[in-house]
Amino acid sequence: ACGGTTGEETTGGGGEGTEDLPLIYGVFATPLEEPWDGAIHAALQSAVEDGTIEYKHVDNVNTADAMERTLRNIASSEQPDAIMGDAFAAEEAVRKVAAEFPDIPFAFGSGEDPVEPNMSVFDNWLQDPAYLAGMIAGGLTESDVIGVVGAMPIPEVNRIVNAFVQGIKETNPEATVKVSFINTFFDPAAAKQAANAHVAAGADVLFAERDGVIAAAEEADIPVIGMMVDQEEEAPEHVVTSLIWHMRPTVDAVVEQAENGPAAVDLGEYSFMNVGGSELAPINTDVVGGVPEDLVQQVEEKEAAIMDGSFTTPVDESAPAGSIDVSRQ
Amino acid sequence: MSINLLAALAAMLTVATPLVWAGIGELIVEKTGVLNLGIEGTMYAGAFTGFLVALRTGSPWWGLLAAILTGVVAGLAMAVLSVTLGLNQHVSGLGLTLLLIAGCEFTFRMLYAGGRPKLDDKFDAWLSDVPVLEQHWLTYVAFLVLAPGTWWVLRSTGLGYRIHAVGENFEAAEVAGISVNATRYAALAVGGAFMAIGGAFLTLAVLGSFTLNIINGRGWVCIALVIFAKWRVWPVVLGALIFAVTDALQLQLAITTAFSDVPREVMLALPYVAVITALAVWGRKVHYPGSYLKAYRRA
Amino acid sequence: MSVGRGEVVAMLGENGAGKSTLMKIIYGLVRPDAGVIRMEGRTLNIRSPRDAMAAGIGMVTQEFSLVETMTVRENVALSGVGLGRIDARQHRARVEQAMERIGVDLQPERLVSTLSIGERQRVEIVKALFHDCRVLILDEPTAVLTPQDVRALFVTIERLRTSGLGVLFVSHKLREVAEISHRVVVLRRGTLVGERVTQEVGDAELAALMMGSTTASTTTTTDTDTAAAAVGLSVPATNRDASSPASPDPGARVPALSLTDVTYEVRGHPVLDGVSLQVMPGEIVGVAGISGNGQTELTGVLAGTLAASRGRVEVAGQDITRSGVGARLQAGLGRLTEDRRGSVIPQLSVEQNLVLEDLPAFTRRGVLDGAAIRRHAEELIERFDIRATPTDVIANLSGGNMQKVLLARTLARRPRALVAAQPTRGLDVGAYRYVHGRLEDLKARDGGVLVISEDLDELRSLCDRIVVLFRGRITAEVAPAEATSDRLGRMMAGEVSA
Amino acid sequence: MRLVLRGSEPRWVAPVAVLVAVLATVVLTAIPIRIAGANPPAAFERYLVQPLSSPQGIYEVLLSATPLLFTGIAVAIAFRAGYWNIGAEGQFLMGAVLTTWLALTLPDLPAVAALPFGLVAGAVGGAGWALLPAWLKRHGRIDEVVTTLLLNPVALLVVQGLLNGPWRNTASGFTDSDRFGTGYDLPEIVPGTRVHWGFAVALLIIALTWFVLSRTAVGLHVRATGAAPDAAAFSGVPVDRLRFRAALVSGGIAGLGGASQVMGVQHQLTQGISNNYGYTGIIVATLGGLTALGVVLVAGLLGDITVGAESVSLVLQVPTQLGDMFGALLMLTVLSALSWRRYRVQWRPPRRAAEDSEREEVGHR
Ligand SMILES: Nc1ncnc2c1ncn2[C@@H]1O[C@H](COP(=O)(O)OP(=O)(O)OP(=O)(O)O)[C@@H](O)[C@H]1O
Ligand SMILES: Nc1ncnc2c1ncn2[C@@H]1O[C@H](COP(=O)(O)OP(=O)(O)OP(=O)(O)O)[C@@H](O)[C@H]1O
Ligand SMILES: [Mg+2]
Ligand SMILES: [Mg+2]
Repeated sequence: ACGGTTGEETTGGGGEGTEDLPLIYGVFATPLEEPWDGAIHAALQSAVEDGTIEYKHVDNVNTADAMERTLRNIASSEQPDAIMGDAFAAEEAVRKVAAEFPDIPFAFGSGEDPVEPNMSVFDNWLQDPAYLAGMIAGGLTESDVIGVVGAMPIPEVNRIVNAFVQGIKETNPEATVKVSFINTFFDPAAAKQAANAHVAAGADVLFAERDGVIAAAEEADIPVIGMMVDQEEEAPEHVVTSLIWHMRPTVDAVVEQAENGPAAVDLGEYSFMNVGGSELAPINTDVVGGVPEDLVQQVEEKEAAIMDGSFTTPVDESAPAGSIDVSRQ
Repeated sequence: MSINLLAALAAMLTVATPLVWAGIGELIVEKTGVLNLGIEGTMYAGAFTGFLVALRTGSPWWGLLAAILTGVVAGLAMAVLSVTLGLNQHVSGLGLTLLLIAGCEFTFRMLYAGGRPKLDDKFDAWLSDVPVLEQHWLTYVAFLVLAPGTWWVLRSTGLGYRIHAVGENFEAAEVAGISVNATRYAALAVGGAFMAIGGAFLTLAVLGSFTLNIINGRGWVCIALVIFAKWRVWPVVLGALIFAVTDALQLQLAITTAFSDVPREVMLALPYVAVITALAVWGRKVHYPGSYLKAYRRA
Repeated sequence: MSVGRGEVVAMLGENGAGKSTLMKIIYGLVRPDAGVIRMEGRTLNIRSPRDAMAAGIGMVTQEFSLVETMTVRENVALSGVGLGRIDARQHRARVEQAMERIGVDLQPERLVSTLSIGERQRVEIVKALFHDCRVLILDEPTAVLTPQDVRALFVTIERLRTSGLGVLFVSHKLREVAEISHRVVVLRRGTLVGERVTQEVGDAELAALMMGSTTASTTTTTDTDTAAAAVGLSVPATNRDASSPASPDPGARVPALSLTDVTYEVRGHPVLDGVSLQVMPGEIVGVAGISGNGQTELTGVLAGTLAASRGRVEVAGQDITRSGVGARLQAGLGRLTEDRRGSVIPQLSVEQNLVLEDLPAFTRRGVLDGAAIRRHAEELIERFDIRATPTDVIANLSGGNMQKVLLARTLARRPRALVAAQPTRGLDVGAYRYVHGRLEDLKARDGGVLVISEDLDELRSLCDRIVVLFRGRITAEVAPAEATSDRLGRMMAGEVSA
Repeated sequence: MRLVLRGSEPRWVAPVAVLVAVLATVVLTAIPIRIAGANPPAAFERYLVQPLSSPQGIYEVLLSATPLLFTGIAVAIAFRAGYWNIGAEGQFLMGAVLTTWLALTLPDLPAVAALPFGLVAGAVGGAGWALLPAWLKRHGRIDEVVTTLLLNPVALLVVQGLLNGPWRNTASGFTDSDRFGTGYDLPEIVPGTRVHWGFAVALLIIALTWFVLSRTAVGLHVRATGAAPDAAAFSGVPVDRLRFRAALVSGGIAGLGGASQVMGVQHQLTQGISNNYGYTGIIVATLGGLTALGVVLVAGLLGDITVGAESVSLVLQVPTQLGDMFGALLMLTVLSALSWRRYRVQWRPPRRAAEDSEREEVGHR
């Protein structure tokens, strides 16, 4: 263990008198401004506001060796009751430290399996709202071309894009979906250029899997679908809806582990729509061109089917092509 | 192949604009013999302060002004390090870039704690495009004012002669009564302002918001463009256009059915490969400014 | 010291006496620790060349201060133009006007990098005089000039003087000083040690003032002789025999250096045009010529920095036309080029520079033999009277000492043929004689020496034969005894029949 | 008041300058640290001292410094030869790529073969990536700054392309490679720590570099080439060939760094494998004066600050960017302070000399 770390310094603000609350430590590989980790951070903070946990965090831990060092440091000297974060690109480091501290629950965003006794995994399973958003996009397009700008073809993005395509197919089997990836989680300017290219290629509805696309939609004056949080405010006349990830159910599950002892479970289902882990933001009918009443109704019906379990969105994690003819899907 | 040429052209101009602003800023600085690797940080800081002030004051004009001031300050900081103190220009520039990026990200975190603030819609008039090529006015300024203006100043004014003399042979400049260090200070300040405008273009004109990593290596591309251009104005613009054309083309190709099976990375590498190829074809032996990377000290 | 209106004051002093430093102080390039400068009774506060220019002081520095990538006109424009627009046409007219006034004939739009040294200096003068200027400082203006250029310069100076200009003229050459100046001031180790009216003072007295004692010049000679003897003694007899096979029959002797039809072209234009020349062992051949007639290229082709387009170069019978530097050295070629600073690695030490061309001899199993290198350096420093320690960084050495290091490096390899371009340029009297002594030693040991120089005195006193290089061709050959300054000058200007 | 060149530099100047620089950095960063709600003295203690106060901490510092040792010495070698290799980043990545290729092709190789082959593959990858700019420079006189710089993003795209395509993780589908066979794990030097043999390899290379540069004929040629290429060519040094080789050696060492990182730390290829080590290597090399010892010291300092900054942000809950600010400021102030040491301040204004004082005191006293 890393000696000398004592943790005697406190941040000085208000944290006293919360001894009985579990301390959850958030460890993020990217800066908090990145939406994925931002969603986890937001959920943890909402738990703090609800008075259920005490929370500390560190972000931008961007190499595997730093991740391992940081986790070991936290586990050995900060007495956390649970550690949450994302393990992408540092899976081995996280699993190694988790094994060294079997009494502390580790819950990490990960594409791999949980490990006994204390390593749980979660992920953003947004295929449900993605499917519904696809239905809207399919219903709104007049040119029958829809543009998607994603980060990179990794499973969590692929399954969202593929579900989106399936949703389109339900309302518009004629459509073509153009998919481009900006190859980084983070380059709004590039995302905007990619979106502009879609518009130039005839797309009249966009899906902003990444930041930057909404600005392009605003300029082209076409509807766009947001991501992670409700982005309606960003362009009230253009954002028709957003895929929202609610991490709170996952956080609550981790808090339970913090209180009752660690477990090794896949927390992925806590992101499903029917447990409140994800959601389609209220449909903004004030959007340019409006949203037909029957389309809204169709989506609401599907939403209900998902909620009651009568419809399960297919999960497909294969990389989507750059230009998809929906009818052949 | 259904590539929309006009759209590609428009996209290209937008992509090229920050490169032209910052590239010409770097050109002016390098003409005096100073390599400003602080460009990436200066663009970043311009993007950030421009956005921040525009957000706080509600006026993009104040934002642009703030970006310009930031660029001037960053340029002067580089001047103190590399001109007055005569430090190694590589280290000064890289250090400045690190410092500026970290400082902006820190401030952003302290002010917005992970939030994603966005500029108001009331900037519509400012943000909207000028007809003809549907570009932002800063794009027109870059191509129609900045580039020809810089070219003219360097070619046919006393200031241009001075800059050239300082960059080529600072002892000769000193003998001719030109203050080497004052010239370098001025070039760094003005060049910094242009770099910062290039950065602010991304937040104020392209996105209307600020996100981390917004410059994403565009500053380094500018460094390459200036050498590629052999320290001449029009080739910088040309290089920026080559870069932008391939970048815009890449986006168009990626969603074109015929090309959608080509790995995207191949497409993304196009702009870099294009500039290297252009250099290999046209860019024989480069004559560096005579006082490149050298600090001047009077006896 | 002072300079009157319409007066030419010469300044003399050994290398490093402080002449340039004093001139730079007047021009604001160096800040004085103490002292005042007055002009017309007014105290000047000169902190930069700009102040000096404003006060009416112009200067041509010892090392030229031109921007090579700019044209003549642009260089002239540098001093004193504002920041604003420059109308090229109008400005060109003004520059042409100024040139006419000063008596200089140059094309304003030529790039400085294409000009010869003499031409560059004229640009410098135009630049200094472009704006009203009442005092002109010329720091060793003649060091690099041909007699014709010197003539032209003196005419210009005279013309300027009569128009009321005060001229400060720094030189090492007593003859020039006697010719052009009204008064002479002598500087020694930063102190003004004497001031004389030119017509009332003899060369001997001036030399004595410069050196610091009346016997200075003889002492120098003696030193030189001693050192020369040292070199001669230290050459092992066997080695010498092996390296220069001195055959008794002159007809059968192989030339130390032989050039046959050597041509060097730049973009189809011959800069060297069929040069054929032989230097026999034990002979010193001089190449005279106005700079810009192929001297630099000749040196380059021989030294191995330029590749001849045609022709053949042999050292002691061995063809080296296409050889790299290493093979040339191996063949027994020694090289001293006019660009001293371009022949050493400034950041490396004296000892490292001394062995750089002969590393295998100082390497054992790939590792440098530090002790041997040190011994070698100490020996050469001793032998060649170099004022430095082996570990001194060579950039900090004076010009004269640097030349001695180069001489030592070259001669230590016992070359059969030596190419020496401008071997004494910018050196003071002592060093000048010393270098000549070493070249004569080499000759005495049956080495062949080719001296390329613009200093006619040097050629006359040193050489066995003098050839003239004009427009890349060898146009004439004379014996030194017949080579009067006037005759040589006319030959250098292309009058073959002279 | 004015600055005057010192004749000689007293021994105490350099340490005092560094001390002043550290104090200046502390003062300058105290404000943001306060703003972030932390106690500045505690933060500074953690940035610099705390990582070095325990053996475990020191090992972590060494681990953090390891990739910088590789890229730092790689850049230093190239710069020494006057070849401006800005491409250590790409060469590092391609080293990691080739090692990964080997590890994925022959996953079951035993350690005796896997370790040397893996390292060699890394060196080959880095040198291979350095080949094109070096070749263009040698045969086409094409500026290497542009080509090496622009090949960095291309190398990253190669990594991304491989990870998105053929090398995608078969277990998770995420864009990182499969874990290497255990034969490729560089063992720890001291059991129980994470310092692996890559560190030793780096030190060995640095020692070798020092030896070659300062003690061999080739080294003298390289230094001559870098210092004054034309003069070196005049003296018969094969400048172009030396530069070409220095470029390849530089790339090879950077690639070895990639191999060391992927075999010693990550055990799989990831997109973030380089973490700007190549660019930081330029700082390490130049700040270290392009000397072997300098590279070791600066890489160590940066490793120290890296580890310290992590501990600061997790214990004091301040943004990680504070660590970057601290590091960058420290670097600039130290360099500034050291640049002053050749000067001293002279308070006396230039004296107006009396006409008769012929023997003025001039210069330094
Ligand atoms: N950049 C420098 N740094 C330190 N010392 C220097 C530097 N340049 C010159 N010197 C010092 O100046 C001295 C002489 O320089 P200078 O070139 O004026 O020589 P000089 O007196 O003309 O000698 P010579 O007659 O040999 O040409 C050197 O011995 C050296 O100590
Ligand atoms: N930068 C410097 N650093 C140290 N010493 C210097 C420097 N510049 C000049 N000097 C010293 O000042 C002395 C005077 O130099 P200066 O150039 O004035 O000589 P000079 O009389 O013009 O000689 P020369 O005839 O060679 O031109 C030199 O001996 C040298 O030692
Ligand atoms: Mg001298
Ligand atoms: Mg002088």
